[in-house]
Amino acid sequence: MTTRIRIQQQDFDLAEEYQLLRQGHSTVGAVVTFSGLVRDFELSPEGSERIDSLNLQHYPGMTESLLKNIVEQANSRWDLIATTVIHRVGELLPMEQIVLVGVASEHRADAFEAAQFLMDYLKTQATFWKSVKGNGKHQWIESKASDQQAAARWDGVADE
Amino acid sequence: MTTRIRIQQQDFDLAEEYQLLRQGHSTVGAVVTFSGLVRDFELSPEGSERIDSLNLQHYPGMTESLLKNIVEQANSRWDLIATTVIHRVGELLPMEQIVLVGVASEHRADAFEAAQFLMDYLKTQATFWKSVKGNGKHQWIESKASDQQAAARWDGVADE
Amino acid sequence: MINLLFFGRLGDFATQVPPTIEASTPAEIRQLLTADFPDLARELQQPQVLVSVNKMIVGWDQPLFDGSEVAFLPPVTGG
Amino acid sequence: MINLLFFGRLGDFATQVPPTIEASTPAEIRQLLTADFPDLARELQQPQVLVSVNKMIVGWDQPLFDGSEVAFLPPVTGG
Repeated sequence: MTTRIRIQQQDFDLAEEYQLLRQGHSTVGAVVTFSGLVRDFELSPEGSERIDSLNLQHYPGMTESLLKNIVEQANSRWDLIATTVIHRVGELLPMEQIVLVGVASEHRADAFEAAQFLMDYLKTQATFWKSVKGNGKHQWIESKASDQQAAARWDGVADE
Repeated sequence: MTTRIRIQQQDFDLAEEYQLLRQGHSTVGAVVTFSGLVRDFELSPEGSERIDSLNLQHYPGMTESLLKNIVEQANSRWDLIATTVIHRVGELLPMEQIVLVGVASEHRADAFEAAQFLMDYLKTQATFWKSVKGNGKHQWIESKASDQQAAARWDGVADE
Repeated sequence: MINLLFFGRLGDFATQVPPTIEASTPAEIRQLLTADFPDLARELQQPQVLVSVNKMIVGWDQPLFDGSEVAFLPPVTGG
Repeated sequence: MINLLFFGRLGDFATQVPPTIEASTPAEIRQLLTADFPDLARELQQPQVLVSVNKMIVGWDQPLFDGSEVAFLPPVTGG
């Protein structure tokens, strides 16, 4: 499997990443991409509030090895031809891209499931921390129980 | 919800379609795209065989209304902001794009599930028929039991 | 006059079928085709084959009217 | 000398913490911080807070050696 993992401040180009995923593999029948964007509202404990910007901090060195591990897990569970994970860090504005997961496979079920798995594990296991600025306040985003539940659904499931 | 449905011979541009899905909606937090490509092998009853081209026939008029119906079903089951379905028809070569499904939503579960639902229903309910040419033969593709099973999983599931 | 359409593999069996016919139901069309096109008629007997009238899936006993468009649809294979 | 890192919201409580300390386990670091940084120490008691040594998640009793990098990690929120 071809693996491409990037942690970077700069934006990414979905079209370029898609070409890398599909090119050179004549057995690719399915490509699934997931893009996460900065919404201009972020839930805060006090309700939803308009934000000025999102900031992503990470633990350099540790994040890379965790992402590598997550992609290897996906590759062992599904038949994958190419996988891309790009996660941005630093200051991001509303509607900017945050994260890209792309999976190429022969059949669609593998690409869909692996992409969901990668996102669920990225949300719960990779060492990123989001904070938001808005209304003159700086606030850390709380982790979501729904993300823990989404990741838990992959545990104890026999390989397919 | 913004809906974009196209049946066309010409190729599509994932980057353009992605921009349409994400633009102008500041609440979009997730965009999932699925691209189906022509693999240079297609399973035939006699085993896998190299193909020269794939031909897609459809029932003009009926296909459009079936696709519209499938997208409406997805929209009633999940919280979607924008949905795109593009299906090509006519003669396609190996590694060409066949189909694109794109879904934009606030949260990732909606986009992932709706995109899978749309593909499963498109495979089993939309009036397209594939044939392949190769080794001097013309052969219709058989429908797959796995596609029927994939579509059946959405039946009788309570709305989420 | 009823307009006839045959899709997918059914089209290969129907190249000699005239484009219109007189009949009151899809089942009757299938019956009428048996004498001249036995291979096609056998294909149309397959339980997976669906029939549509004016682009709506219907039962084989759906009444037809002058100008109806009847299409015979083998299992779809798009996507 | 043990190098200390505090991520996410823990960083806000640790702005005055010196970057290095002498200690033999992460649990001991937490204990040593209690006197001067009671708010931070309370945060570190939260069961969801994980600790890593040299970028590997470990238990709070993991033995430390000169030059170890100890990081305190609140629940992650990437993606």
